Amino acid sequence: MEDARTILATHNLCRDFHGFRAVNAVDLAVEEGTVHALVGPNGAGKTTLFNLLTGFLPPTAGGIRFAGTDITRLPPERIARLGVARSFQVTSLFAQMAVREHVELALQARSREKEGRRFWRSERLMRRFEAPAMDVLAEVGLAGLATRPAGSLPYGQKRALELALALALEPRLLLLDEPTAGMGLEDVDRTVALIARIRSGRTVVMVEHNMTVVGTLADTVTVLQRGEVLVTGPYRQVRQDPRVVEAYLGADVA
Amino acid sequence: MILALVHRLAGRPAWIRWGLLAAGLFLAAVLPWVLYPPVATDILCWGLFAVAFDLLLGHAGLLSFGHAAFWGGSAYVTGLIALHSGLPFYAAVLGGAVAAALLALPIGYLAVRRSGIYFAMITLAFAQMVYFVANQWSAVTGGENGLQGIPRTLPGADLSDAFTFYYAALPVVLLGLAAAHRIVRSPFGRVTAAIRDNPDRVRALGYSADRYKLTVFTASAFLSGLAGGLFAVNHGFASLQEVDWTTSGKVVVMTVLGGIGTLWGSLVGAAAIVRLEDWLSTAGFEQTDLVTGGVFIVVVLLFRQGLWGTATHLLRLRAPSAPPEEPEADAESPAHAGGGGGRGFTARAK
Amino acid sequence: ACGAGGPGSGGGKISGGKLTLGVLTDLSGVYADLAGNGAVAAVQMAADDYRKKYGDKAVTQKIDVIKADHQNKPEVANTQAREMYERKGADAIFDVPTSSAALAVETVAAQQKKLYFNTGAATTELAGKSCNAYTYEWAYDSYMLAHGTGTQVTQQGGKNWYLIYPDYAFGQDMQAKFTPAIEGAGGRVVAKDPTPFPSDNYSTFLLKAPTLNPKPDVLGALQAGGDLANVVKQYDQFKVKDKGVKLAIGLLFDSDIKAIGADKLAGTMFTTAWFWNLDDRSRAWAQRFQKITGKLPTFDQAADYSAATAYLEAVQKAGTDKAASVSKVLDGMPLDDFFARNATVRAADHRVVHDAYLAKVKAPSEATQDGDYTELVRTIPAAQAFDKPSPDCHLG
Amino acid sequence: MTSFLQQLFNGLVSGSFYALLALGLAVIFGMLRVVNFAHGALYMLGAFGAVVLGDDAGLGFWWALLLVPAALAVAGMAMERLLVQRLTALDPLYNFLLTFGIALVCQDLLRMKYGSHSRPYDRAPFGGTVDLGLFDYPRYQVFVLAVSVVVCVAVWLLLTRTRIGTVVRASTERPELTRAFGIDTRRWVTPVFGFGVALAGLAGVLAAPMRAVNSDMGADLIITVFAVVVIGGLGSVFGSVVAGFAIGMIQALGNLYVPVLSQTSVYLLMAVVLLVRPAGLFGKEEHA
Amino acid sequence: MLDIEGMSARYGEATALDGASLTVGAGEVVTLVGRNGAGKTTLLRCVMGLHRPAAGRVALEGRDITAAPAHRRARLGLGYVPDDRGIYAGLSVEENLTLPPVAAGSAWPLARVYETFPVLAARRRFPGGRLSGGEQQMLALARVLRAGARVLLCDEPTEGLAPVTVRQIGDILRGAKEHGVAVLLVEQNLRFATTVADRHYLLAQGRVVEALDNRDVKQREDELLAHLGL
Ligand SMILES: Nc1ncnc2c1ncn2[C@@H]1O[C@H](COP(=O)(O)OP(=O)(O)OP(=O)(O)O)[C@@H](O)[C@H]1O
Ligand SMILES: Nc1ncnc2c1ncn2[C@@H]1O[C@H](COP(=O)(O)OP(=O)(O)OP(=O)(O)O)[C@@H](O)[C@H]1O
Ligand SMILES: CC(C)C[C@H](N)C(=O)O
Ligand SMILES: [Mg+2]
Ligand SMILES: [Mg+2]
Repeated sequence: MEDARTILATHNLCRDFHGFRAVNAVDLAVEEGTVHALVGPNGAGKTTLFNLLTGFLPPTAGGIRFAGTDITRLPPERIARLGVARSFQVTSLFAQMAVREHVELALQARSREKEGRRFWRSERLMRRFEAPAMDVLAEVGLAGLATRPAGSLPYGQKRALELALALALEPRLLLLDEPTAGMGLEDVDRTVALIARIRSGRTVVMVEHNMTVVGTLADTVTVLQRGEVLVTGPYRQVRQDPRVVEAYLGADVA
Repeated sequence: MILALVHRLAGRPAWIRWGLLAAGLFLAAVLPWVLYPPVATDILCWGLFAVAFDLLLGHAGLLSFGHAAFWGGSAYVTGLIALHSGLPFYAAVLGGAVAAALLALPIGYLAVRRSGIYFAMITLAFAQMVYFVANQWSAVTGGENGLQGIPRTLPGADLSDAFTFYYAALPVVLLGLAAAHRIVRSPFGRVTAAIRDNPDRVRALGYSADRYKLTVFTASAFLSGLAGGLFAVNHGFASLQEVDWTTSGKVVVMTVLGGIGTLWGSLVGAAAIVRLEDWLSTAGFEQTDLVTGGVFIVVVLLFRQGLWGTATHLLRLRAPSAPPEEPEADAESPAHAGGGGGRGFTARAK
Repeated sequence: ACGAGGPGSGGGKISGGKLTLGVLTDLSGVYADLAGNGAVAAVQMAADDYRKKYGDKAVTQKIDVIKADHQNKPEVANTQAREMYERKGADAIFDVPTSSAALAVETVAAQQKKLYFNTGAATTELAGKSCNAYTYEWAYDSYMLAHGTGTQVTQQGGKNWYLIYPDYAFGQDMQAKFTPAIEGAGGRVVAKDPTPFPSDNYSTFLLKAPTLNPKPDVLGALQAGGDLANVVKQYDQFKVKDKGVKLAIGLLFDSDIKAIGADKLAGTMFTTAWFWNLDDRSRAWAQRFQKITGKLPTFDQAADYSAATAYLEAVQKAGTDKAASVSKVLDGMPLDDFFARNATVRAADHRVVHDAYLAKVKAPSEATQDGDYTELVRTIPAAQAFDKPSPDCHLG
Repeated sequence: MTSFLQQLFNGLVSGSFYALLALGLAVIFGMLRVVNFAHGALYMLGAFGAVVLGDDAGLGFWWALLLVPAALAVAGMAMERLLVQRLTALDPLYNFLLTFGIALVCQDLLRMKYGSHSRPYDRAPFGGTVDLGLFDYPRYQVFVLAVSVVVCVAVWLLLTRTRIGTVVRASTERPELTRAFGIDTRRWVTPVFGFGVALAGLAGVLAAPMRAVNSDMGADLIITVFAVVVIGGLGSVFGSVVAGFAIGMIQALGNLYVPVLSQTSVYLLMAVVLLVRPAGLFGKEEHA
Repeated sequence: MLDIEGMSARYGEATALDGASLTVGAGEVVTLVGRNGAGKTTLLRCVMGLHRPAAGRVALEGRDITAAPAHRRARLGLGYVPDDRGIYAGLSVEENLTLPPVAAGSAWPLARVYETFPVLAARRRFPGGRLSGGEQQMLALARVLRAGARVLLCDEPTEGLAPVTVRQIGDILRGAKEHGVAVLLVEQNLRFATTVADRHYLLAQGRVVEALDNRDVKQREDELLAHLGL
């Protein structure tokens, strides 16, 4: 399964919670440069799988390779520095921090994380990130809100900022957990367009319940059910698979 | 360093900032003229301690209930160096602060993995251990009796007068405050503030949150150590009180009174408490706990922004046309925690 | 009178034209009853009596008595002593009922070159290793307690001892004095245990006491204050007395007896520097004291009166309040007031040696009035009551 | 062997107090997310209540056992209504600080009125010893142990077998939402706080006949009890009680065999427990 | 059943609701649609008594409840599914379910809840905070069903749910309707809304700008979508 174009691969990945197996023997191969959607019923283990991939949870068994490196038990920050960025299903921002500062923080992390540890330097050092941060914000449509505290943003814009943070890291692999959930239609469309734009040159793995979004963006779809991979394949093929229809889509969604 | 006053009041016209800076320095310069000099020096020590503490609580969101270990640990080490080496007191104090930082490494390593009430409890536990060691190892620490007669050595200067000593101690404190300010207003400070609000998010960006927390913990311990060492030299004395948990409690009171997360507010809180205690004891009022406790209750219930927070709040109201030249200032969390409404600290109890 | 209050600064020979007596004591803590405001009252009485006695001939009529609380903490004592001497112009400090605090004050006294009269603290270190020319030890010390109670109880047949002492400076010092005293009298310390300080649970040691081999005759409890109350309460509950182990107490003040209840302590032997019902002279002073404070005096408070009186007399004689001159008068001075009998201010170490008393707690039925707790067993003559001057002491 | 067992028994008796106090703390923390720093002071008030009832009103131990916890429950409810409740919506550390202040004030007020010397209490309901087979033990101490065990079990049953626990935890986690489910949160939370306080009072009354009653008796104890609660698992009622008894026994044995560690042992244990099981022995690790 | 008249609400100085009026009849499902920030959530919170409106009144079965505290409203038969799901992280799934006291005859027995949501049955002893996002959403809905309600206020109950589950929820809401329950549903998913609802209110800037029935919606779908997107 794993070949030269595979950037992310898991092997027999398992995770238990007090005897309950949330992720069960998952073998996943994500090809470089593709958008790979992860779908499945609620509680199938999608978020848990994300947490395993990004180091927020240690697996009970199995291994993960990213771009040829074994990242199985690395802490989240190490994985992030290897070029894996994620957004969170539950919006996860710094309520009192200005929008632009969020992005600056991410830019600094990417460029020279060590610099962040220099507590004897002036924060004026961070001015360098101002312009690039504004560029990223412009890309997600938040340029006008650069100085607003993130906590005061409406929901849709918070989700956009989540995305901006991940983008600012210029990751090779972008993991998006339900990027359009709770968004109004306009925001959904904008987000889809955005992802379509940024996908070039990188790999995206996303969890998404909105089938329209999946259909528009995904090259490959993996369906999870009760922690196991039910089927993997191109969107068109997967959505017609009777098992998928039964377990996930529901009978007459055609 | 008191330049920070300036940033704290960002949005004010420049002359107000410089005015405040000048006022602060002026106050520091004349303090021993208006106050009993040993009390003035106490204000310096406790002020630095409270600022160091706020660095951790207000800016990294970690409530330590064991900071007495660093203040007191340094007091002992400073005392021992001064008593046995004959080095200038600056060296002794530096030695004490380094010792406090070294002590903070293992404690911090274990404590920063947790947050909220657990962090408070772990630090309290380790501080209690330091207390019992200081108590039982009386051959070195003097046990119950403490270390007595710590000298104020400085070649070429006679520091026996409390007035002179104040000016000898002042530069150390100013340097410490400058360091605290720089830490908060550094790229590092940005990261710790972010960690306070949402550690997982910061890790996902590629920062190792625990290492940042450990660094700020150690830095806070170092500055607390500077303060504790100076305090020991000021009193010629290091005692178990310095490592007692009530000392940890006292620095919390000061910071809360000054305004959590305001940094310079802690300085004001410390000055207020030291002054109040001095006033009560000279007035022969015996119920100091009653007053401290009362202050605590009132502040927590009614003035959670603390003195500094309330003051800046009022100032802000009175000068409505703040020039928008520094737009990010308003949103910036660490700097404005105190000024910006009744927000609490974000140390969360998990 | 702030800052340097050296001689001459006030015109006459008395600095500032007045004398200031500082009482540094425990005003709010566990020793507040045995010292505290009673100590302040005692010093005030001494000042009033002095003024009355000398009238116009007094070096000064202006005598201020000031007080401060050291909360039994050495660092507070250190600050307050400095404050008293420096900021409030105190010429001498009295009382200080905690060893660690007293040692702190002693250091400050030497730095400030002002006098300090200790009455409340037990440690022999004050007139031993840490002694200095400015500090006088007026009332008692752990040697006196050990050689009174330890020796006497052993000689009366309590050969085997089990000592429990609180694990801090005072307790360790007491233990270190009791052990040789008991052994010197032909007894034996079967076991000794440090107990956590402070503690409210002594069951471990009380249960252990009768099971030791050989079985001890005496349980020597060297705790003080609230800890002592705990020990006695639990001694009573565990019926240790019924198992043949008597109780002896290292240091017992009237205020302790009141807190514990005289019935629980009846018959217990202890050593004291003085008690108010000793004789007519003592009773007369005690009644005056009671009229002022509403309470009967403890030996600490009596010693404060005695020390303050001696100090004022010495100032009168020296004609100045300069510490060195006053000290010269005091050194070697014989004393005989209602508190200090057959007494001398020993020049070698500034220890005041005087008669001490071996006493017993009266059963409540034998008491003649409220607060009458103590029955004299034997007077310990001054020469035996205290140790020889310590070789470690060099008055600088 | 006998002496070892005796020690264990001693530990159980002193553990009775840890358990009762930890239970009250755990009820209050588990239900209201408040770490009640004033718990020690309330324990002290309980003991003083017994003394004062005896001296001033001539009422005996049994009356005290009934009246004092009841009075403290009322005081606790007032405290919750007037003070604690105002801060529940904020970071729990604020209530920690508030109760710290309350503790200082309580202690000093008492000291003002009664001084800090210990007060005698001689109205113990029974003296003498009972034969426990291997050794004799004071009857009163055995009584204390029995009361403590019964109360702990009863409270545990009350909280696990009834809805009270669920409702109160819900009320503190999301007070507003809980009201939207038809539950008048204040009617539940306030009595529970009062109940936790009453437990401290009960422990205080039980302590009066066997311990020195003075204004500092609670302050000395509370830090240890904090450690007990952390070891057992903050908010875990079961864990607090078990840890209370266990710490009592460990300390008793420590006193005998390694006196140097007798005071540090609790904290050492606490540090180790927190490293191995961060949420305490019986605590559930909560969601971040 | 539920009458809302002239409801206005503010957050500080910002106006979130500006005189919105609407009614929901017994056995009727009514949706409230509108862009992010239109004031939908605020409206539900005002009805539930969680936010104090600046003006306006609410009546339940003709009875004015504008001044009643939230818990009284719940007892009178209002059931609420909050937009953030409102799961108690510290309570187990079953405790979450059984917390609200039964308020109306339409209450589901616990067995039926578990039958309908087998996922919840499997996790009944788990702390609520550990559930996946979608599971929490199910729990929030299951909870009001268990307590029973005469008027259901649901704030985006299908957010983050798998298509199968969304369909299931449609069934449930239709079932409730048959039992005479009035449902006020906030929904972003217009297509789903038309499958369950009888009528729709379009909310914009705190005001009801249009009231439509199902046929209108289907006919004007594109236009409406454009409006919502605008
Ligand atoms: N920390 C945890 N402890 C216990 N169980 C957990 C934990 N995290 C997740 N689970 C369980 O593991 C299962 C998978 O959860 P996960 O969050 O991965 O689902 P998901 O596929 O992302 O679902 P959704 O689409 O609803 O977000 C769920 O049943 C959940 O209850
Ligand atoms: N707690 C709050 N403080 C300040 N403003 C708020 C608050 N909650 C909501 N608002 C503001 O009130 C307006 C209405 O918000 P509301 O949450 O009711 O909208 P909504 O229609 O539910 O949006 P969404 O579709 O995003 O859930 C918005 O402009 C929002 O920014
Ligand atoms: C009982 C006290 C007056 C003695 C005191 N504890 C001391 O250390 O000397
Ligand atoms: Mg998920
Ligand atoms: Mg909403």
